[in-house]
Amino acid sequence: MSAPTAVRPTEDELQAQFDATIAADRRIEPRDWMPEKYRAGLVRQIAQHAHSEIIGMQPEGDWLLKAPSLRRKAVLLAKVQDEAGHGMYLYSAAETLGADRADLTDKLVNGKQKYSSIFNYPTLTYADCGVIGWLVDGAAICNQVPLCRSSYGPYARAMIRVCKEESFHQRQGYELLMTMMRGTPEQRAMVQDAVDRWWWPSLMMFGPPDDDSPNSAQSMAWGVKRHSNDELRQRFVDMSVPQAQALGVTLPDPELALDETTGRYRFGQIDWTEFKQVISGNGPCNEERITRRRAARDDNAWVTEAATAYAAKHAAR
Amino acid sequence: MSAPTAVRPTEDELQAQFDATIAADRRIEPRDWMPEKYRAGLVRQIAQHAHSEIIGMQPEGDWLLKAPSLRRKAVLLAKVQDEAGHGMYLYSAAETLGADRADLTDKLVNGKQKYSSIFNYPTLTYADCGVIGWLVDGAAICNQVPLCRSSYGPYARAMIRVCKEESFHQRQGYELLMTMMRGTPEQRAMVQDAVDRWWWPSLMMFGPPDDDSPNSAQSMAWGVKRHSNDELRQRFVDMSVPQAQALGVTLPDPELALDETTGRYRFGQIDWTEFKQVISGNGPCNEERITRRRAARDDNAWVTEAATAYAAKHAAR
Amino acid sequence: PADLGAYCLMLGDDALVLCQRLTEWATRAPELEEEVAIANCGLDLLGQARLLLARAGSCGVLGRSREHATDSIPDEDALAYFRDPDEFVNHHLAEADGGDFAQTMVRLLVASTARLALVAHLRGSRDPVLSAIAAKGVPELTYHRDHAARWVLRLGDGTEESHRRAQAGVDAVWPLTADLFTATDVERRLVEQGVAVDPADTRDEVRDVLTMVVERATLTVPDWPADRPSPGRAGEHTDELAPLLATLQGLAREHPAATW
Amino acid sequence: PADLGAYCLMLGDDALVLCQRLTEWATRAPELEEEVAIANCGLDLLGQARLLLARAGSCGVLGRSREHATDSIPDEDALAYFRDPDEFVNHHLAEADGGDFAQTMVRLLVASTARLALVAHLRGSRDPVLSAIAAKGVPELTYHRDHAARWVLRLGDGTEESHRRAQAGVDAVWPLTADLFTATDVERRLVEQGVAVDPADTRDEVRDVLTMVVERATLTVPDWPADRPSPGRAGEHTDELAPLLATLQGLAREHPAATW
Repeated sequence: MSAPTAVRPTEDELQAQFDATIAADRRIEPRDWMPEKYRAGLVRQIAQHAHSEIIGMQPEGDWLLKAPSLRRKAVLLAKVQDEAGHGMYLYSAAETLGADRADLTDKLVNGKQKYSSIFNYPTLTYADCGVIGWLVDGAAICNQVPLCRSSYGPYARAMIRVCKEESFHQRQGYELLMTMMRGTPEQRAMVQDAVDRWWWPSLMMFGPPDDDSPNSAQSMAWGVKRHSNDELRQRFVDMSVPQAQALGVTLPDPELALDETTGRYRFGQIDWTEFKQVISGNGPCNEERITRRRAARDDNAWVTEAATAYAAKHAAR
Repeated sequence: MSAPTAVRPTEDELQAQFDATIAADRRIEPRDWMPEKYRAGLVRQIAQHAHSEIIGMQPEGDWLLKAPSLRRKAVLLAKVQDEAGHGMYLYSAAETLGADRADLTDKLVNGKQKYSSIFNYPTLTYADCGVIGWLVDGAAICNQVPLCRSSYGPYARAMIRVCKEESFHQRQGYELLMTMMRGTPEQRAMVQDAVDRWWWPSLMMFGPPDDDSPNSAQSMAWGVKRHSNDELRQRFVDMSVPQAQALGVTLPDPELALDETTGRYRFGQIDWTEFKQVISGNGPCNEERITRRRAARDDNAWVTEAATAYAAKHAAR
Repeated sequence: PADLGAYCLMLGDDALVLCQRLTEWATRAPELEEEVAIANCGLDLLGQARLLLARAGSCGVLGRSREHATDSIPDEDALAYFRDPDEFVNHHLAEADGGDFAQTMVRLLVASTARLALVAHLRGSRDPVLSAIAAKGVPELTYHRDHAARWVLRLGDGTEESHRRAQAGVDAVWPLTADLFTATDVERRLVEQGVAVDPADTRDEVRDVLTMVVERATLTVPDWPADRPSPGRAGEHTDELAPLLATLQGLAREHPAATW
Repeated sequence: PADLGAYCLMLGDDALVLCQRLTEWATRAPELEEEVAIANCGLDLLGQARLLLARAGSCGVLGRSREHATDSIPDEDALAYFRDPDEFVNHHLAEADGGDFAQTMVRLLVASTARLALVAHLRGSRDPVLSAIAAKGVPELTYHRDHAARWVLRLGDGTEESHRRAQAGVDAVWPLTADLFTATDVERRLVEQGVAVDPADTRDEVRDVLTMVVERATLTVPDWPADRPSPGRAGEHTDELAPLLATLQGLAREHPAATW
């Protein structure tokens, strides 16, 4: 018996198969053929997301040592730990596409890859930890829930776990704010101040308006992205206004009002100039965030080298 | 000089003036002429609203003696007090239309006038106090905010004050639930159970669906009512879902889902048979609520008589 | 500080227990206006009770309550919800069943007149917290007394039935004044230090006010009972306290680990 | 119960202070995996500290903390946030500055080995709460010790630089073991009652484990220091504790009436 002739499919056939998978809303898995641009786009998106988790540990991490009760300290420590975990899953998902984690980290600390610009704002009081949970994690969830249906399997699966944990964090943040609102006048003022500072940056987390978002169309066609920036932003506003009311805080937008015809909330104009400034590295804390991460890599390089050397010796024996 | 001839306007002229006031979205005041049906409809609506405040003191009043902390006891006592106050303003507003408070009370205790059917459900655990604040007061606010622009001046002004206080109650109810959700497993279970029992009745508070609501059209034309039942109900659902998420409870409706096109929430079918049963006096607590109120009137009739007799004596002296 | 704590507990328990009795009327008073007024009095008394119990707790006077209450429960609630009847030190005047509306108003008149006389003097206490609590209480209690007095006037001088009921109320409440004017050892020690007020010093003033109101209400002032040491202050209570506390404390005790 | 409370405070303070030191690494460890592991150890220690401080509070051991903390603050927080350095009773081993990653891991190895030995015996304590806390702690501390031991092995037997740093870490931490094995009077009384464990009884076991790990890591075991009574247990601390507590306590003390 002769071995069956291996029929090697042509590039066109592979492309057709890929298109059919996407069209049927089925998932692409690591062993499947995929267009180079799809792969590159995904690596960029997943890496950016992973970087955001890692950099996102810092604004709250600053408060780990200063949390005002042991219970809040435990909650915050568990949250920061979850974020490190999210970073790990996401880098793993990127590695299934052939990326290398050390290389991605280099790109982060050299400013070659971006992370969510929201983390370039400072955390001034403990209320910021609550508002980051409520608004920033809330916006992240609005962005990420559709990614649980991403066309790329490992990414979609990572996102399911991430979203579940994020929504737990969101509730804890909101609960902190609720507790503070029930506390002293100073605590209430801290909450309002934090909401005033984080509201607009949270709206910016959904990215530029649809008419100025160049990569969106291709991402939506490939089933990597599922909703337009503006639609997700609107959804976030619709969700946050009732939560703000229940909390008893004012959102810093005089134009915010229920549109009686559509039942959705109109809101004011976002300052896209600020957004572009922060995204292009001129936010209040960009330098600090990257420096901390670079230091973690560089100051501990000897540890990584030691671990590698040890592994090599003991594999050799 | 002879006195100026008083020109007495005809009924048609008065009607035209009334219509013009309504059309211009200005307010009708007690001294203004108004159509008899407008007056009667308003008296019915305001009385029903006043009765609801008074009967509404009972479901929570049951817990006044049993509140589980002194702070919650103070909050609840202040709330029940506010409700009595609301009843007072609203009866006063009805009196500006020529109604008599004792007569309205008689109609209530004889079952001739209705009150919100929501108060015919029992309060089984302390979580019910929180859920009444969150959902029942929340629904009341959705219903009442548009009434602050009612065409009848005294009613509109009463509603402004009522709404402000109600929204304070809503926040306190929500805050109680938040605190309970952070407590023991039993407390969390109580909250979920109360939400399960009150969600559907809250949706019924907006009245029958638009295609089955006979009085609505005239009320809307007169500027007494401003939005359709279904629109207000939808608004309430859109507001409550994000609040439920922040709280960490499930709303008991498997069909509840975000409609991705409209950005609003679809929800399941309301059991209008139950609604009609409760409204027509067959709810779990209708008898009990009315009986308590009748007893307050009858058992204390001697007090009222004494007060009248005393006032008469001392006016006469 | 143990004496100060014990004293705060006496004044706090009187307020807490009377608040509970008043609150029974919150949704069944003769008029809406009266429901508002009763809730007002209840809220004032509750506020006084909370400050006084918290002060007692911060003096370390927690009795056996902390054996049942978990750490997350603040002192005011540990004391209110986790003491048994024999640890309550209110006068019998506060715990007595309310009777009808007339008796309720007579009791409120007597209780607020006595408490006002005491609290007015307490504003000069050497203990700054006690003196601040007293200063806050004076206008509140003045309102309670005047509100109750107005009802006693109207009922006494209203109809035949209301007169009869008001007199019955006066006759039922009067004997309870026996307990109000004898200082306990704790009070005597604190009086010496300028911290507490000797209730005996308020007796004449209290009797004068009550006599005047009752007479103006065309009612008969009964004989004043002989003063005696208050059994309530020693933790001895009538059968009426236990059910009142069972209602007050039931839910909180069911869930000792809960926060509300 | 005062002895029991004081003993819980010792064990609780060791956990709380070491947790704070470890947490300094939570967002700057060499690898993401290590940040997760460090947060894990921190959470375990924090959990032990909370149970032990709450137990101390319920034994009435609150020191001067209640003078500053308001009633709404639970005992665990009153003790953690409102004691001054001279009321903390942790060993110097817990409060010492962390140094580099190697020294941090050596300290974690020593602290978790000593604590594990103690806690393993404490499972048999006559005090049921203490024995339950101990039973929960054993698997946690076993993980901490093994995790730290793996790093000491890798660093000792890794590169030349890491070997040098690991040896420096061992040399810096070793003298601190002098405090670990002498019982205080409180401990001695509780040992007699079968409540506490005499730390002297764990010395051989602790030294054996540490010697084995350090030798396998190709490092030199320094001379063991002579045992001495722990100054930390008596409230005497190095200059390193006050700044650590200032960071830990600053926000809470700024808002003593707040609830979080």
